[in-house]
Amino acid sequence: MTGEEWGIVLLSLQVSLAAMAGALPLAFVLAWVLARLQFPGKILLDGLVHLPLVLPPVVIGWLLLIAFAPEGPGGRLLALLGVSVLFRWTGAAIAAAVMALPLMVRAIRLSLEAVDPRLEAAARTLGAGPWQTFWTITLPLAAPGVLAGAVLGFARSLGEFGATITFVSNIPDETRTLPLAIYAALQLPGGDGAVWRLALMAVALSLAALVASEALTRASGSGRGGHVL
Amino acid sequence: MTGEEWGIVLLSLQVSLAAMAGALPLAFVLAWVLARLQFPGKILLDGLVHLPLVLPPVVIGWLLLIAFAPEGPGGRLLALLGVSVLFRWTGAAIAAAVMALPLMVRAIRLSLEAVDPRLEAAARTLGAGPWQTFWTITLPLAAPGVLAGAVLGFARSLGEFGATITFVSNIPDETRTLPLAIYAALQLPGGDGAVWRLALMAVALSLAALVASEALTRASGSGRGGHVL
Amino acid sequence: RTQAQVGGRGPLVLAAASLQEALTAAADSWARKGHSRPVLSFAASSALARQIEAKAPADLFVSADEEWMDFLAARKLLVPGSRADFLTNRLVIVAPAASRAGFAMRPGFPLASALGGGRLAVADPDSVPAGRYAREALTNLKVWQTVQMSLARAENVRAALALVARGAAPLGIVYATDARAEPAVRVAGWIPAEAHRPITYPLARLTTSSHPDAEAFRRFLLSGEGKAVFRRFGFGTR
Amino acid sequence: MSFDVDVTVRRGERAIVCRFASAGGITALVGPSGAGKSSVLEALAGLLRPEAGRIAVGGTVLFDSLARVNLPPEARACGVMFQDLRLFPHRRVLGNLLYGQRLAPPERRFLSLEEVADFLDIAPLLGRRPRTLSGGEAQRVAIGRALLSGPRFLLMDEPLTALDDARREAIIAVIERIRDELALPILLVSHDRADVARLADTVVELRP
Amino acid sequence: MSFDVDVTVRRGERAIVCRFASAGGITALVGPSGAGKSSVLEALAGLLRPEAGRIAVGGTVLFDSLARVNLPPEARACGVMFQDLRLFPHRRVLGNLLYGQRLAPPERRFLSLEEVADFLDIAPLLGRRPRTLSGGEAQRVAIGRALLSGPRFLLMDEPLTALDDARREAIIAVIERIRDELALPILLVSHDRADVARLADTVVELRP
Ligand SMILES: Nc1ncnc2c1ncn2[C@@H]1O[C@H](COP(=O)(O)OP(=O)(O)OP(=O)(O)O)[C@@H](O)[C@H]1O
Ligand SMILES: Nc1ncnc2c1ncn2[C@@H]1O[C@H](COP(=O)(O)OP(=O)(O)OP(=O)(O)O)[C@@H](O)[C@H]1O
Ligand code: MOO
Ligand SMILES: [Mg+2]
Ligand SMILES: [Mg+2]
Repeated sequence: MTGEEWGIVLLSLQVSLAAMAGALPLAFVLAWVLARLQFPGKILLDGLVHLPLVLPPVVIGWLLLIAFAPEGPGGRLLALLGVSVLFRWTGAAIAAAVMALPLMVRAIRLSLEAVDPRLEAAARTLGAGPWQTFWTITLPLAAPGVLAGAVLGFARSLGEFGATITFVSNIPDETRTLPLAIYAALQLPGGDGAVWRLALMAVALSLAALVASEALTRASGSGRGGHVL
Repeated sequence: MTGEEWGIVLLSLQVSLAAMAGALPLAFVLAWVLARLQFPGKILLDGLVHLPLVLPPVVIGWLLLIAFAPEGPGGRLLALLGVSVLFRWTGAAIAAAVMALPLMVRAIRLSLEAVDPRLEAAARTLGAGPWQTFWTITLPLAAPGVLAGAVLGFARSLGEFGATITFVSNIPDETRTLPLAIYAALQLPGGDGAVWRLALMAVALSLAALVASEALTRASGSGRGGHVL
Repeated sequence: RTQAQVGGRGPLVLAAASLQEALTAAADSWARKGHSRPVLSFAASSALARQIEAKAPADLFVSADEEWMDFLAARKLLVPGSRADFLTNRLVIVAPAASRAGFAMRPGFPLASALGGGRLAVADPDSVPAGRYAREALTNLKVWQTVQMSLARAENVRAALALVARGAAPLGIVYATDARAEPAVRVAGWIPAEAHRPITYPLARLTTSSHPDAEAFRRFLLSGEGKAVFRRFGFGTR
Repeated sequence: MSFDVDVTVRRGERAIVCRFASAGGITALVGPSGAGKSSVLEALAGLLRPEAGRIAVGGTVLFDSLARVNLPPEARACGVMFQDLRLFPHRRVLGNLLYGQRLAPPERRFLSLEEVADFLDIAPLLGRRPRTLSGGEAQRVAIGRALLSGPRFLLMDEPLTALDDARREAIIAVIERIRDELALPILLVSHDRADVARLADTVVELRP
Repeated sequence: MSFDVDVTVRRGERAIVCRFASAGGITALVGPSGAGKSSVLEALAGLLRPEAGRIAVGGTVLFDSLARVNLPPEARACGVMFQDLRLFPHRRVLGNLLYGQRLAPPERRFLSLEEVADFLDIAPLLGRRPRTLSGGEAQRVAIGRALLSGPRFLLMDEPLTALDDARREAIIAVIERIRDELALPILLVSHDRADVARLADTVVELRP
């Protein structure tokens, strides 16, 4: 591995972690709304959440570009905050987060729907308000889904290519993540060696994430089922 | 919508349904193995399943090309069967299935892990063998995950672009699915109108899938929790 | 940073993916002259043009075709007078290295029969510039009708090349610059340059450009020294 | 007045009507299986909203459909032992026991963890996951959790089934102590005539 | 010989040793909470593999660690009513009741759905989801499901708790009928001394 390749790996890690961490709370809220509330237009919200899955990534990248262009709605907002994401790693993280969102929402929603409302009711009688019940009962019981969502989101972010290159271009040290570097190497004759090396790094990163998630699962040892549900 | 665009929509539907239907059994088996068995190398299998998520789609398409090229292992095998998937819609379905697999496995696995083994034990005492128990208890109880996996897989297949174009290229009426048509339109200055029309069709298809899945969920009305788990 | 640099980052250059090697080499020789190294971003010309349209701040754009440059010019995103056609390319027919195929280029040459039921790998003629040139050439050579239904349309030239290199397609049409770099293929015939519009790569400075070196680097690329770098990679220059 | 209840609760197609007042002590709620005893308990706890009526316990109005009063469960301070126990599967026995205790204001806590663990004989189980408990063990943990939450009144749904005599006696002793020393209103669902005869100051019969 | 049991069952850190033989009729398994009664039932049903020992019922060897016999649960034909009921949440009451009946060979079926629904008084519940049942209703469905599976012997873990007197009597009547008419070996876990005294031909006490 060259020093440049290490830099790419670190950048990918940074972008993917940021995307995962940034998307997780939003994914949780969306999952909760979809799992627990009934309202007109729910199917539209569900459809919106699935959009990044259904449309080709380059289209999502293009939509992000329109949204975050200096004159776009997102761009104006960020300009007020003095931030720009165009051609920046933060933009790459946004692209990855958007693409990962549907996967995270689904996993979390599945787990939330499996939480037994009678346990939440029990917590209320023990003096916990709705928020306390959420933090101490609902969230821990949905932990398998949150963890699965985090792993999926991280892995998907590691592999994100089309939306990223379309939105924030392919700029060394800033937006050139592993997939973009792999794509660039693929374009080069004799780039196969670099392709394999970079692909292996991506695989190693995802394996590390999987090992970490398994360890977390085991540590929490979330005993499901059992007596007295 | 032109007649040509309708053809693209129908082809996309065909490819996505085939990918979803073809991947579902494999995804279920993988999910079951990952949820229920402990064996050395399990994390590697898990990593392998996540591969299509972690690597950029074009790399997956490239690997598929190597595998299914006339001289590749998969290509030789298919040649014996007198089948070729190169440049065929079946190849597009394979690419979509591979890309959708990790999402499907995760969703199904989450639901399988939430199935209470005590219910399976009860079925055994009532005279059901391991297979009968599986079909009558495990599978129906994991239905929410299977359904979520199917929806995710279908949606992901609808949006699949990079692996498809790299593996089976972009052949009208054969492999030119919605994302490929959208991409082609995006490449042209002034192609925006077609992009929007085609993107809307993709969104409509995915909304239809979501509505169908909601209806299925409601019909099965899978009463979770409740007394006497 | 890959290079110890005093002056910080160089200008940001957005360039068509097919220029990757050559432009990287040109940037290296520019940097060796003591300038801060330009930052190069390679992607499809269409993606880059849309980024420029969105006012993403970049300095130079090298497109793989004139149309996207026109698109930007119409939106007044190019610095007037900075646009120049500076590279040219040729199309070739490639075959796997082991193949014995060879073509004498004349109207109606037996391309379809040489495919033997296989497909002709090209960049998508509906969207990718290389594919559009190929269609134009084959039409003028009166063979388009015979192969039109047997195309393998790839996302870009390199992907078309990979189809041939992997034996998935018996023949392909790609840029000469791509063919010379891939050992798994050999050139089975040169498409006559007269058969299609000239293949040109235009270069221009962008109105969003703010880097003080941008204009100097543009001039370097257009200089004899700069063009020599591109010729090493098989490009023609103007 | 400890309990002052007059409610109509809907369950599926049935409407369960329940009306009683008790002067204090232990009130036994009896009736055949499916009569609606657990449903009434849920209404008292604030988990099931009655169609109409009024609920007051110890002088505090918890629900009044006319006055539009409907305290949320956490404001009612009722210690519930559910018929289906509802232990939290992700917390160990100790975590289950402390859950309500931590949330209760100190002045309402009338039993310490040690006392509860001692008379319910669950001290050896504190580190265990609920899933590994036997039926009777889980039942005792559920009772302990309700007692430790510092309730102002107790709702116990069949707390004495599935227990051996020694444990029954211990639990009955505590219930009596709570009634006598703390004067907490207690509503007890039981099918055991002997238990009801022995413990109850008021017997309310629910008919299907 | 109906039950001939001599097993050591491991549960967490404890080893439960249980040894008994009964000549027929109803065997009551008693012992304090946590003694291991449910664990012994699971071993008899084939759900928990004993560390060592032998289990024979009605002359058929179900488990023998020395002879390496270990019939799977579905080959043992035991009707189990679990302490935690374990109704299938995705099937309605009718689907739960028919689950075992459909799998049983016709010659082993000794009760019809109508009979069971009738004496357990669950006919009105057949279309309901288990989640909507009251505690006692769910218990009766669980008993019915075990009886309808055409078992060669019955294992019942606290089948009589949480039921009103009329229902208790009805269930006791069936249990006695099954004992007398069909001569099925029955193992009954109960904490109720009166029930045990009245029903059991053999009493086995399990000590913790
Ligand atoms: N979600 C529901 N839908 C329809 N009916 C319901 C629902 N929940 C409960 N019921 C019915 O309401 C009635 C009262 O139930 P409840 O649990 O209060 O009875 P119970 O008196 O506690 O009986 P048990 O002694 O058997 O526990 C029962 O007939 C039950 O089947
Ligand atoms: N998975 C487990 N891990 C550790 N200990 C366990 C596990 N399962 C059961 N035990 C313990 O084994 C002992 C026997 O449990 P069992 O359920 O057989 O008791 P029981 O006699 O049926 O009690 P009860 O009358 O309370 O239902 C109990 O002390 C229980 O805590
Ligand atoms: O350099 Mo291109 O945009 O792949 O023809
Ligand atoms: Mg009840
Ligand atoms: Mg037990």
